Amino acid sequence: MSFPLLTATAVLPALGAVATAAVPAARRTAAKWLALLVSLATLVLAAVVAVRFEPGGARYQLTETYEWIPAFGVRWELGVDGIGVALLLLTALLIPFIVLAGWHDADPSPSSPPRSSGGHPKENANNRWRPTQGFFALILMVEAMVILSFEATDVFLFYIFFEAMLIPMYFLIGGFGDRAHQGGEEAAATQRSYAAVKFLLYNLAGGLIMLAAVIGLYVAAGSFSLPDIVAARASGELEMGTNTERLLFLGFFLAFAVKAPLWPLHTWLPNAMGEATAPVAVLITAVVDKVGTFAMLRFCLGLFPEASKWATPVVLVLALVSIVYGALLAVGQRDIKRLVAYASISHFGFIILGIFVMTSQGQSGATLYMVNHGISTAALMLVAGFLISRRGSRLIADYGGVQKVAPVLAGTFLVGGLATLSLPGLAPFVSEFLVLVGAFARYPVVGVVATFGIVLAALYTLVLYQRTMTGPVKPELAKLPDLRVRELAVVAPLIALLIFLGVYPKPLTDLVNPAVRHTMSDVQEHDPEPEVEAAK
Amino acid sequence: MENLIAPLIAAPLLGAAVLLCGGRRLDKAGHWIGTALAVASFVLGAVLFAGLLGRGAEDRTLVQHLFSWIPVEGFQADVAFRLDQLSMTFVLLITGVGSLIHVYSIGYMEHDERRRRFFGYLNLFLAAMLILVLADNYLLLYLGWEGVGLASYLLIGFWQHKPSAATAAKKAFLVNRVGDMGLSIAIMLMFTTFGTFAFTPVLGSVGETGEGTLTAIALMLLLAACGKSAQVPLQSWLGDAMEGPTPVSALIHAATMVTAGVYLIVRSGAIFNAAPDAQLVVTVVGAVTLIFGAIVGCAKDDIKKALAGSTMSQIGYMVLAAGLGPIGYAVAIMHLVTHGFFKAGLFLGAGSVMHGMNDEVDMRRYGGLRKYMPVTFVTFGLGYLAIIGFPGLSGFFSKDLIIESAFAKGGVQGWILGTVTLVGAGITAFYMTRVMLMTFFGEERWRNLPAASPDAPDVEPAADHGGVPHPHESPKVMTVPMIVLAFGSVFAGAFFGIGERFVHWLEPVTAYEHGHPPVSALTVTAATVTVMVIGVGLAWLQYGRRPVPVVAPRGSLLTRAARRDLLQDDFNHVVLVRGGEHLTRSLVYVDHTLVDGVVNGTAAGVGGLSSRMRRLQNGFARSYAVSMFGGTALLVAATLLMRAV
Amino acid sequence: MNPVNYLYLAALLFTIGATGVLIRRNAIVVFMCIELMLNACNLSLIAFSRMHGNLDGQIIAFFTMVVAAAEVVVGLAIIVSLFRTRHSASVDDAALMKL
Amino acid sequence: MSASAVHGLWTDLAAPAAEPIARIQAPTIEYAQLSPVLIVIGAAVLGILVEAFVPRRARHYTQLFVAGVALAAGFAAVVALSVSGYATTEAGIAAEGALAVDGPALFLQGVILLVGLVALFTFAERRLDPAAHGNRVDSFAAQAASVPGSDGEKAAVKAGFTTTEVFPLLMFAVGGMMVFPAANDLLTLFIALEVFSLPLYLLCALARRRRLLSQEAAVKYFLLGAFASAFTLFGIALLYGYAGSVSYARIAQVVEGTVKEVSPALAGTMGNDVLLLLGAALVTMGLLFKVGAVPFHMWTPDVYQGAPTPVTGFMASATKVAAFGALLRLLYVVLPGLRWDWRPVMWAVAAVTMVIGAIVAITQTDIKRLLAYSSIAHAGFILAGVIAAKPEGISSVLFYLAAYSFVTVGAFAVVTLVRDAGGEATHLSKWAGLGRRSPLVAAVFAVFLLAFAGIPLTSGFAGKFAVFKAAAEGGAAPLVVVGVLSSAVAAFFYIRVIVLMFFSEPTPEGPTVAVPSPLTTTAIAVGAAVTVVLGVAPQYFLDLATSAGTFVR
Repeated sequence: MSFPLLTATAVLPALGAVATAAVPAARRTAAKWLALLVSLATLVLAAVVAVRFEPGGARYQLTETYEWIPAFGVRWELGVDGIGVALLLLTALLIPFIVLAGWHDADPSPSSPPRSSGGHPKENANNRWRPTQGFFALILMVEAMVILSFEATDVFLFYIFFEAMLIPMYFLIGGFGDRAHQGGEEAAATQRSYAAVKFLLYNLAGGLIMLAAVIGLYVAAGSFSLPDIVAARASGELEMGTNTERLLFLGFFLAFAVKAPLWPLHTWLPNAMGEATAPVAVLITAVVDKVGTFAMLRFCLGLFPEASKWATPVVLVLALVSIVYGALLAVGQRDIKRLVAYASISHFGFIILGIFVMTSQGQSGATLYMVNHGISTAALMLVAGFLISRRGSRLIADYGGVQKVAPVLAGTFLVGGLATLSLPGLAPFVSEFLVLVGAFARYPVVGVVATFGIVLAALYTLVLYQRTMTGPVKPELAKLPDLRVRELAVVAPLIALLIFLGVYPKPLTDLVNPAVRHTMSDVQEHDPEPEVEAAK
Repeated sequence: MENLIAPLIAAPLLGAAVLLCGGRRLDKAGHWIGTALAVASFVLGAVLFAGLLGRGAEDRTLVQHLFSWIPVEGFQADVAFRLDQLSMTFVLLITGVGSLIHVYSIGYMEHDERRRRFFGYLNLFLAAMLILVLADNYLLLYLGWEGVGLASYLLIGFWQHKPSAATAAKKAFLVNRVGDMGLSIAIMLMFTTFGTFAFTPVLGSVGETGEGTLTAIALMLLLAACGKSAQVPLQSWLGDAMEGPTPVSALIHAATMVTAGVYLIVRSGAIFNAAPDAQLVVTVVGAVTLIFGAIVGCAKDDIKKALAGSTMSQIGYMVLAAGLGPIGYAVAIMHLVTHGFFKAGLFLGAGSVMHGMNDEVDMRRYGGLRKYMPVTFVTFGLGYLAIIGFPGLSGFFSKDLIIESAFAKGGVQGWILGTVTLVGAGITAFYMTRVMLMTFFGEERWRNLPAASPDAPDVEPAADHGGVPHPHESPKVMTVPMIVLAFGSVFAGAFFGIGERFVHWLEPVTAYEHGHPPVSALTVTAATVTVMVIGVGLAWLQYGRRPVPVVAPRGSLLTRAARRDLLQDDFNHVVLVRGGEHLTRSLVYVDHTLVDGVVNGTAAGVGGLSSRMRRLQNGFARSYAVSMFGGTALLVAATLLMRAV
Repeated sequence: MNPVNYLYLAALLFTIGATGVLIRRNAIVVFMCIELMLNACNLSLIAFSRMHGNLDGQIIAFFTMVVAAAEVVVGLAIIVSLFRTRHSASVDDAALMKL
Repeated sequence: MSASAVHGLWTDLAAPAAEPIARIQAPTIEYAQLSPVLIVIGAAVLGILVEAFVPRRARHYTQLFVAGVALAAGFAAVVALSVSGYATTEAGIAAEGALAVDGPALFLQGVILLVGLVALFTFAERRLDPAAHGNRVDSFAAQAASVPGSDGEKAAVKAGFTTTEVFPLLMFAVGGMMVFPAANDLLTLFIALEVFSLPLYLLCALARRRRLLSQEAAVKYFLLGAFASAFTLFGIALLYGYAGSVSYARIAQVVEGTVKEVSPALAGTMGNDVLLLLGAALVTMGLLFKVGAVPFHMWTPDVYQGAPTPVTGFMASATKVAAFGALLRLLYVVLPGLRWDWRPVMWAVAAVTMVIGAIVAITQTDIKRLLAYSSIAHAGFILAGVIAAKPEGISSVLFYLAAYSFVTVGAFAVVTLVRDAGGEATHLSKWAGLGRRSPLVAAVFAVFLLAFAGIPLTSGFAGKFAVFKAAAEGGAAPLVVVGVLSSAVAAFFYIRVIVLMFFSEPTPEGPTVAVPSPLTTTAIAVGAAVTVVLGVAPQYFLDLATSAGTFVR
């Protein structure tokens, strides 16, 4: 039994979370550094995983299997395919930046004396409420659970962490809201808890319906092990009735569609991203939501190929609606973070589209999209966060001419925006174009409609940039400081990565292609042949 | 030798990277670095050109395969470059004119504290443009295509503190995006049809697929071309693009980028040849734009906007020519090159004028400047003669060829197109003469300017420009490039045209075939010259003989429409902008009330149900007992019923 | 006579008792109605015991009596304490907790 | 009924009379197998004696000691029995067929004993209330007989009286509850029911604060309980009438028609299914009343709110365990032959219970009432497992009960800590910002709430999954869907409390969190520990439940 690498990647941040939470109240900075170190160490482990993983090799590698709850047929069964590795890397990569970006977000604000007991000086003395420690501990806890849900090849195991990650997320959203809020601390608090509850209820409802499906799956398949079930289905020794399969598919898909989020189940995202601090917003959209799309690719298609095909038309339509609808709403937003949220909804539409057009370009594109969208949104959102924390407002109208006073900030913001509108040469272009081609190859109309998304993306991004960064400088912004070293350290690597993956995505595609081949064989689909076999 | 292609692109790219990431410490040397790298890439281009000349006409195609860009199942996109006569021509044009304009900018942007960044953007543009013309497949071309779009966005909006500039930049990018949609759809079509989008296989196997597909592809490519080359209906951005610094207008919006559309069409010639319907559309678009641009050019008082209109119209010529098929491709490119010379020269001249006139752009506030800036006057004048097709100068050769080819299209189409091009030539002569006269001749209107008068709100009070200007000649660093370009605009045409040197050079790529106009070439030439003279005469009658009012007269309906770009902007504003705003606003409402409302409604419903059910819990033990009793009764009844059924 | 009739009687008594519980206010009376129900049960038990000819039913009846007695003890204790607090034995007065 | 039958009857009765008296053989009692029950009941009796003879000052500790030791010993006995195989292989009927000593019985008795022990700690807590006149006071009335607010009460308080009788009462209740799921004939069932009900009625009335509510709760609980038990008894009578016996095995045989030597009378009644169905329905109703299933649930909120919180905790957990145990045995041992009749009905009951419990809870404003409704919803979930009518059903229910009871007792223990001037601050608005005041307590309570909500990695999830899985395998898929939907609704109000505790600013006059003695601390700690352990590593306990999952007949 070799070293349980995958388990380690998850256990490390979990322990880190506990340790961070245990740091005494006074030693706030220590907690921050601890969290940062842990996240970096996790990144290292993830890198090791990526190195040990052979793209050409077996479908699931570095597998580990321990009995956990035999009574439920649940095993601690981990394993990664290319897609898993890619997303594992993304997660492990983003968390350090999130930690670094959120460095001061959870410091007890001087204005409203420590977020604890409303003005009890006596109690503040022996106040045991430690927001900072909690904040970073929760982030690490989320990381651990997300990583596990990327690694789990046991449906039940996946489900457990899919659900459990809601709780720390919920506290992150509800407990550490965006200080830059119109309407004072009171309004902020109510809005925040509304957003948190909305987030939790949406996802919990989806998750519980999925629970029914999970149970149903066990009744139908007698096992939770994804590889076993897939193999059994392929070999035909496991027969699900058509209706059973469809119902189970719906149960799973619903949960993932809420998480993803797919129109019309998306409305929790803008609230959550708007109210949460920028790093947490990144955590939501760049990391946690990816679990949803990832799960569609791995579980919906893997477990219920027939039902997936059956549902494809509807899903495609919903995805298209998400793309256009999200983009249009992004244009209509007055709040920077909500704008980014709707943009993300549009992008998730692309991802889901890529997954369900059932072409290898589409699915590779979707997978790359998950990674690239993670990075690009992180870049854009974090810079936006830095901007917001400077001005103390989220309203686009409160900005203008920032480019003049803080050129570096504006520049990075622009690059993030260009990535969001998937400019060729930046990573998102590769994935978006693959998705479009993949879609077009099977459903030309769908492809064309989706292409409108790129125009709208340009619209909302450039409008945002124009209104905030260009034009005459607003007097309140005259003294706006440019990016600090810490902030630059967050943004620069992300941008570098965007450019690199845009010019040379080969490492990623090499990782993903075999996995996509497997998925395609799961759903027994082949890419449509080109009309003429061009003279190569 | 093909290994030189990558460095050719890398040089300006490096410049861009260094200048943009370098930070303030490079402010001192920034412009020199930029210029040096631009020149370097020109030198490399020259070397390659020499190399090509050293080869036989047939194997003048170099391919450099760098690496595999996006390797995915059944999808191959490589970073590979292809240098043939066509791209070579462009390389020389881009790097040559580019370098000149770099030099020019050193002087022009001297007082701008963000000069380093400006040069960074210029280098970025060069790199992107080179990628565009050197790409070996359509996807990589797309990369360059959007790259130049980005550079143009950054440069148009270079003076971001001016809202007008920012808006113009955004507009340019968005309109181009619409065109890009066309390009990406075209690429998808190629992929699904041919399984690839590299030039050789696609263009090689055109014959194996139906005309319908090809027409679709061609039209999509045309859409892209319209966006980039400011052809109707996507031309609206070019006028506003003049918000950018003048060197930018010269390089990007006159000489190089806007001609990318022509390049795309010529490059995809094989597809268009197989899709005659599409070709017809191309010619129509070209013809319409030709007239459209010309008319706009006649009405504008802003010197740069007038030139922009002319650019539009000249590119219309090229597109029209490209639409003619093998007869026209080479001709189109030839006009493109010559136009590159004289239009760049004209813009630089305009820039020089503005430089000397405190950035005044309104020609009605010029006049009689020839004494004050002789070099500018001469170079500008040569460019002017070239563009109106004065016999012997470069414009004469290229435009004349286009007109011939138009007639040579044959049949009714031929006659129509030919006439249009002729008329266009006339109008060109008219508006260029107008510019010439208003700027360099007549009384010196700038001496006594009126204050802003309510009846003419578009007239800015002179105070804005720092009192009465003191027109003066620009420094050497600016005049030298102008001189060089003027040189080009004088002799390039003859050099290319005599003995059809140019078309033969391009023949291997664009398969030139000599057109046979229904009337002899001589007649056509004669007609052209006559029309040109008429145009000049009319212009002189209107602007030479009588003094030009400082405040623009109200003018005829057409004039007023032309001043507003023939109302196309208003149309866009009403239909797209307003409509879009309404759409988004209503959608926001829908999202909040409907989509969200459903969920909140459900929640509220459950809550209401809950509070209604609570009332049953009325605290009276006896009512609890009743419910128990009733429950028992139900239980019993149900059990018995179960047995009954 | 036919023991079945005793069952009918028992059922009748039981119903009367139940109805009493539902309609009477005084806690004591309600309680007595419950006792009546218990006795109805006893009656039916005896009847059945007689029918089946074994003694189980009668034995249960004895147990029931004991239980009833115990209930009286507990019940009266509670009711009386309530009465002393509120000076009323009406079950409807004791309705502080609701909703 | 024919004359001949009467004659036969006469002879039957006459026959034994002829026999010599000496031939009556004494019943055989398996003391070893009954030891858990005997120990607890014995301790209860001993407690009474303590009340009689031990001086007042020493009573509290003596009682605590006696009860604690007894419960521990009882648990030890249970463990010993199950280790020596009575849970599985040796399982058998004891005490002349009155009690079953088998897996479920022992498992549930064990659970009840542990819960009783934990509850005992909360009963004995004397640090929460401020000391009155220098002597520590627990949460029970100084003198139950004294009128609230009267001079008598003041005097009692001054004299430092405490109702130490609660300990024997608790022990009796525990004893009854232990017998309840083990009862193997209807008579024992009924007696056990009364034995654990009557002490509870009394305990409800003994609150120190808010005595009016307490007494009202007692009255309601008593009257309705008695009402229900009357129905139960009538049902028992009818079943007896149908089968001519109260022994589970016997009745089951009759129901399945596998009985030998059918007497003519039996033949007469056997044919009469109305007796059977009516009786079965009434007995079931009695049990449903105890588990608090809709529509027999209405006593739950009032009683839970009014009773002293430690009692509520004990009642909420232990009663459910005992009652569900009895229900399981009734349905699986006595009425399996009737499955096709009761399953659809129970389906309906379960569904309605889940839904109503969850929905009504949403708008509650009192934490104790909230938990009451949540307990109703949970009763529905457990019923879903009961309905499975498979071995998995039994074991899953056993596990759920174990998990649920500890969460509940722990949660109520936390409730006792949050206090303001008027005693416990049970109104939700008072809980605002608790997480800011004392993160630890709030966090623990949050854990309990999450367990109630069935979030993974808590015992609540494991249990919920177990019962739903069993139900699904038992072909009750729709019920599972209803279940998950209502748990989605239920999640809402658990979350609401968490929001209140953590995300809303504390009110200046908000409650304080009393620092408890080790007793309550232990209680809460145990609850939390079990919650987490059963959530993360439930395997051992699931195995236990599975191996204990077969009834003896």
